[in-house]
Amino acid sequence: MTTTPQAVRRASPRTRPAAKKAAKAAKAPAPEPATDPSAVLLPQAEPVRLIEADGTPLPARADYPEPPVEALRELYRRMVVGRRFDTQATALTKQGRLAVYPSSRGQEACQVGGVLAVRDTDWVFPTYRESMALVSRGIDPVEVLTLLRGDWHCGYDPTAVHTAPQCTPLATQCVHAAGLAYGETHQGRDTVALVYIGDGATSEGDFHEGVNFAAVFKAPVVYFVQNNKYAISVPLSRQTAAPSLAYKGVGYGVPSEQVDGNDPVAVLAVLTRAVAHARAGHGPFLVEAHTYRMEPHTNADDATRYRDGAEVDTWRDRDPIARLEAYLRARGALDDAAVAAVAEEAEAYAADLRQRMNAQPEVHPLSLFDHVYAEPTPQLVEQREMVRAELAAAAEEDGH
Amino acid sequence: MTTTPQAVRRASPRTRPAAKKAAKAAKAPAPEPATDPSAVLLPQAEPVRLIEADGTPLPARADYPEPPVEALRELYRRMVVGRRFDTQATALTKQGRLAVYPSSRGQEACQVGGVLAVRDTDWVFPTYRESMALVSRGIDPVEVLTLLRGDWHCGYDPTAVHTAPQCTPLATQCVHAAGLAYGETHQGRDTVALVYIGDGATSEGDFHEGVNFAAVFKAPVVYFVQNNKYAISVPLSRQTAAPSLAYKGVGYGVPSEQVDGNDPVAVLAVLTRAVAHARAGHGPFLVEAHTYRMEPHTNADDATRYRDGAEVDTWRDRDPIARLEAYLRARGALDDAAVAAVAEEAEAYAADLRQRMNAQPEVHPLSLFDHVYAEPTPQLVEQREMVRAELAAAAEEDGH
Amino acid sequence: MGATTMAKALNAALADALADDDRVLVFGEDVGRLGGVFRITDGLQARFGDKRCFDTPLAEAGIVGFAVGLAMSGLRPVVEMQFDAFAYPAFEQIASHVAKLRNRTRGALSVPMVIRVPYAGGIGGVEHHCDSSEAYYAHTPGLKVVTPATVADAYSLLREAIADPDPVVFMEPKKLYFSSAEADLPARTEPFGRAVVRRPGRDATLVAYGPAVPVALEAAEAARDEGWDLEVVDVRTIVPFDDATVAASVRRTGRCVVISEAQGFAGVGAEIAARVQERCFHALHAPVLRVSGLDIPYPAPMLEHTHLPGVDRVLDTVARLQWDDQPDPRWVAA
Amino acid sequence: MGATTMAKALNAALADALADDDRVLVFGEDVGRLGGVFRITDGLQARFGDKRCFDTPLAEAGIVGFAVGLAMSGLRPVVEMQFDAFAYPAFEQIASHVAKLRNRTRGALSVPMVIRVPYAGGIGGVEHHCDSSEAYYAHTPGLKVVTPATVADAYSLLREAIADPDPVVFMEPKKLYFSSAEADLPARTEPFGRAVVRRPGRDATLVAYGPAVPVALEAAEAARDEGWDLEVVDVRTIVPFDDATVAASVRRTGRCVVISEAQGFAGVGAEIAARVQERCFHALHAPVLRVSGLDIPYPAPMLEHTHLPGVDRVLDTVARLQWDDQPDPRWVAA
Ligand SMILES: Cc1ncc(C[n+]2csc(CCOP(=O)(O)OP(=O)(O)O)c2C)c(N)n1
Ligand SMILES: Cc1ncc(C[n+]2csc(CCOP(=O)(O)OP(=O)(O)O)c2C)c(N)n1
Ligand SMILES: [Mg+2]
Ligand SMILES: [Mg+2]
Repeated sequence: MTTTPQAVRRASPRTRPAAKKAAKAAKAPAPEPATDPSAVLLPQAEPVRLIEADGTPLPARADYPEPPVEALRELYRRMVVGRRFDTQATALTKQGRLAVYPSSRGQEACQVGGVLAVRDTDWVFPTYRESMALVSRGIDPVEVLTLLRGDWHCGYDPTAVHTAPQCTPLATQCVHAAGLAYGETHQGRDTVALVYIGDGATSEGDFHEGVNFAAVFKAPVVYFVQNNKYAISVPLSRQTAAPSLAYKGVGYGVPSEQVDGNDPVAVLAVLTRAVAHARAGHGPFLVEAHTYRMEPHTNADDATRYRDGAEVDTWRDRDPIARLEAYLRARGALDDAAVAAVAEEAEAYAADLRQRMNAQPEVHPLSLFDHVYAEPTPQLVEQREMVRAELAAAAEEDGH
Repeated sequence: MTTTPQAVRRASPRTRPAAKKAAKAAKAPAPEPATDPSAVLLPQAEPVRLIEADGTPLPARADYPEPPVEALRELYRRMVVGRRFDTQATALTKQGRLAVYPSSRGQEACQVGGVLAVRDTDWVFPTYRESMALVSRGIDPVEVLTLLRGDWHCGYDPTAVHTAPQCTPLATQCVHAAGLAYGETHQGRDTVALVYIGDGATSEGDFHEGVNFAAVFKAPVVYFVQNNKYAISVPLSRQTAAPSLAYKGVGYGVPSEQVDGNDPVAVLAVLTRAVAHARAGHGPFLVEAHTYRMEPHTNADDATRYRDGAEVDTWRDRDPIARLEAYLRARGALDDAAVAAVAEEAEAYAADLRQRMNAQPEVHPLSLFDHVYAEPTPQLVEQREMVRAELAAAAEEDGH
Repeated sequence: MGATTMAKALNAALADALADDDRVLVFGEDVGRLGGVFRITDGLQARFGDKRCFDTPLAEAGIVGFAVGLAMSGLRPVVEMQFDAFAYPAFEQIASHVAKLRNRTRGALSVPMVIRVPYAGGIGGVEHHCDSSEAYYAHTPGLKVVTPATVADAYSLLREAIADPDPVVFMEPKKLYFSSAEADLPARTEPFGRAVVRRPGRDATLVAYGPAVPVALEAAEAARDEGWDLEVVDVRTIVPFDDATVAASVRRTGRCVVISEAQGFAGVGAEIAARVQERCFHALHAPVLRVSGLDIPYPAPMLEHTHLPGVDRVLDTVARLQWDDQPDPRWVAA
Repeated sequence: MGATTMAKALNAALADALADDDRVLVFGEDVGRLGGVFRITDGLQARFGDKRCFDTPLAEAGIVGFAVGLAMSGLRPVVEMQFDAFAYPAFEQIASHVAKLRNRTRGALSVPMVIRVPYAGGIGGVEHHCDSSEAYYAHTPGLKVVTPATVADAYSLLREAIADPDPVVFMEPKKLYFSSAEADLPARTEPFGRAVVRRPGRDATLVAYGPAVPVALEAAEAARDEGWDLEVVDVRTIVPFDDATVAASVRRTGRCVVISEAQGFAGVGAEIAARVQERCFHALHAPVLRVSGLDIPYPAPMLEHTHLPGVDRVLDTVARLQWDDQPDPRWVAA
């Protein structure tokens, strides 16, 4: 109960030996934990940023070494494909192929950065907004869009792709992740859970309970808050009076960091360290990314009711893809040919998706009874009989 | 979103001008706000303490000026009476006069300190453990014990005594207090709400939502966590991995403090400042008091199952009443005669309570239907008729 | 008199309540500048200011608990839960405080408030956006539970709910929000506790509420072709329930089908069926039958029409009302 | 064979499940060193270690959500909610995730778990400690809802619940915890989905579950004096419900009273009454009547006996089963 102020003040990167070790280990694919949990709780006062909005590199820093250039090229590739996917999905709503679509345009660095920071065997806990992250993770885009097309709820097999169903009841996934991660540890596996959550959802009680459970049980979870400034129409100022959402960590004894969410290099660097921290057994880590939702909440929303174009324009200038492209080009890690190749891949991806989404999905009314329980109850068997009879009668009528 | 580290580091008391101002204002009954909310969020690393466990005064400090001596004498008086009440209530469980009683023995400084820090027109939000606080506030002890005797739920009229019903569903009162306090402000009144809450209950989602609502709406609420180290049998280490519960404030942008909860002088000083902060319109304040529950959770609990006598003994040496008595005696503010007078008052209080609790309370079965709605529904009227008939039949049988 | 929608009627009721009574506050998620995702609070913040109509942090227990506190301070909160399933985080606040505070304090502390819940399906919403949650509230003593099925009722019942001394869970059938009807606002219709015969008939009574009322009316219309003259009763207020009107109708017709969109098991439809047979046993020529949603989690949009009780399912059920006075073969053995 | 209590039987079931299956974890508030406030987990931590039986932070949504995650990782969580009303904070997790995950994922992800809920009253508990909350769960598709009324069932049903592939809300009638009976543990009784005739009789059927079963048995005993031979059916598993056993009994006796301790409106008793009259209409000589708790918040200890359905109220109701084939005078007009 008695702690010196140092315990909650972040040591400066210059003087923290652990960070120096991390810098050395940076070339390894899964760096050693860079943090001493008892010495680091509060986030740095300014979001971590490694490249400027125009792609100019900032001075290298020991606490967040830059990810390897191959990782950044891969990040770029997936962000471009991801955005093209996102645009295509929005277009599909206009053609009536999707019931609704929440775009994550503008949040590409977060969507893809999160996925690249974890292993395939790690678990991702997405919200409805993470379609882009999920396709980036390699999940079939048609399966990702199943929920939004409306033929079933979750289109993929979560256990096969280590990805929870896209979560709509806000913040509830925070607790699931704590349980999953703890359960994996309990069974001797070194799985990490990565939770995507929005700024608004941090106001829910389940955020509090989830992060706290993870902290008390030292569960390897990274809580990744995409602060895109709005919860539908409600601005951040109505969610919190805190200096930033990252400051919530200290109340749980969880180290936290804030990052420029439109700086793909910084996002990947910060998440990589957070994941390493969790995997090393130091418990959860909280990251807040400052980003922006460029589109309305969903295609059904009218964002002009609550924010003006000037604000959106400001953020247009901070586009994460252009930023990374400029940086990689300047470093000589990307040229016109490579950019064109990625663009082409993205087009092909979108075309394939478009074509596959053109087919009307088959839905089987009687399947409604298949997965309520492992075996249907007598009550459900009765109701299935009723529906079967209705369908038979309808078919007969159609026949005449 | 961008805040300098100073914004979350507590300025040292020596260098903070606001605190100096507060020191000057200390003699006024309702001191001016002593804090600049944007400059102070984190608690001090050590709990505030103004007198030693043996009553020896510590050096005076500018940030928490000592309350006036009359206030301390009153504090002493109410603590003695409060403890006697508490002992009496425990005795009443043994005589079967109370169904159950959660003692707050050992927490007298918090129980009474909270009550003395607020005005009669302020609202107090107690839990089931605050019987002592409520009688200290002047509520009829029989009404306070109604819930635990079992003749009705809440025995007092909350609107008459500005005290919410003792709250059992943990942490739910945190949100009520935010609403009440905001509502009062909205109607132009300067009411403050004081919330009592236990260490365990801070893990509930409603704690999070309540403090956050209060912060966002700048509602004048003081959240007063009595960290008595246990939630029934569960020790603090299972509730949090944070340096202390007071560190939760920063995540809401709410200034916080920790205090030695067995130092009555410090508790009153810290709460006085917290209440002044809230009343001045600076929003909520979070105080964590480090104290100890000397008795089992309730009379029905067996604390030997989860903690050893040695631990309890340690805390016996930190008795808040003996501590304040020693301090006041040394200051010449209390002599044998005064101590004897208070003891006598306490005995009389207990005797009166004992006697009044001897009477079997009248309960009226048909009153069950009176307060479900303002007017009973037709369904309740029907059920009341049924019960009336049952009672009539039973009376008739008895008559024969 | 003019055509208007249920959404507009609700909006007008809120506006008129805000205008008439300073104590009324409207708040929740996105109810301010956006005017609510269904636009029920459209324009209220602009007209009454952001102290009277405002957005809150995203936390439903917080919203309802905050309303409890505001009510304690003498105000009249009207809160919006954005969708049915998103009121569940507030369940403890509703069941353990909102419903009980008057009772706990022997009437000393009442917490009049309205909890508006857009509910049920039929709008192609994805999972968690279409639950029929009325039974959870109806089963909780201390709450009134009201659900309009007409434009005029939407206005009138909401005004009454806001003026009521008790907490009211106000269930708004989403799929009816944009159905329009002639209505003369401010309309005042029958008070709480009164069911209404929406269509008289002699052969059987269809009892329905909320989103099921238009289905019942449509079924009654279609039943004419089969030679059945069906009466339709709109329950309107689930709690308090109008036994008198419902029982009188069933005693007249001798047959009854209860229609609710919710999953049937232990729902409001079960309560109505149980009450009707208790009270009308000797008048009944057939058991009281129920048509309800299936006992499954609300399905994905492309399958919801199979789940929802529609006209055909109602007519199939009416056909089973033992018109030949023979027991139902399905249930002879089971 | 020896006398034991329901509390001990539950404890033995947990111990045996922990011993038999490494995947089983028992956790909640105070279940570790203390052994639970009702001592149902007594000794488990000492025997199996604090990785298998442990205390959590005080947060019920957290406990249930944590269990969801553990189940996703392949474990078998068994969680304790300390009292009925203290499970409400977990309602969203239960209704929106626990109940739905199998369905949402077409069966790819199942979350087998047991949520133990000590429920109902009769023990002089203060407010919020005596709610009968079974209907909230029974109305939520995807959950199984089970409630033992005997010592042997307590053991057997809990073992089956832990082994079940689906989430089970296991409702433990507090007032029966310390009732003792001869029982040979490990006992295996009828499986889920089977109701049991606890007492045969010819004149009417009393259908009861959980805390109401001993009341029904006592009433049946007392009814002999009045010349009625009553059959008592113990429902055991509310979901899935055993229509066959219940309907067969009522068809034999021709009369039925449903007894539940919960407030009646839109509760499980309503469902049972509705089902019975649907299925047995032509065998019934009287309406299916219900005896339940009053539709009020659970009262303070000194008044709970007025609220609780007792033997007299059951007998009064049996008396109204129109033995003279005359309609109930109370409900001729209403
Ligand atoms: C418990 C709950 N309450 C309300 C909603 C309705 N809702 C869906 S998204 C949303 C806003 C979420 O904002 P944020 O967390 O910032 O995420 P973003 O949409 O910006 O990614 C709301 C209120 C919900 N899904 N769940
Ligand atoms: C929502 C809820 N969950 C569980 C309980 C049961 N319960 C009553 S008191 C208690 C412990 C509370 O501990 P703490 O908050 O530290 O307060 P203390 O009793 O120590 O004053 C528990 C678990 C409850 N009352 N409410
Ligand atoms: Mg957002
Ligand atoms: Mg405690």
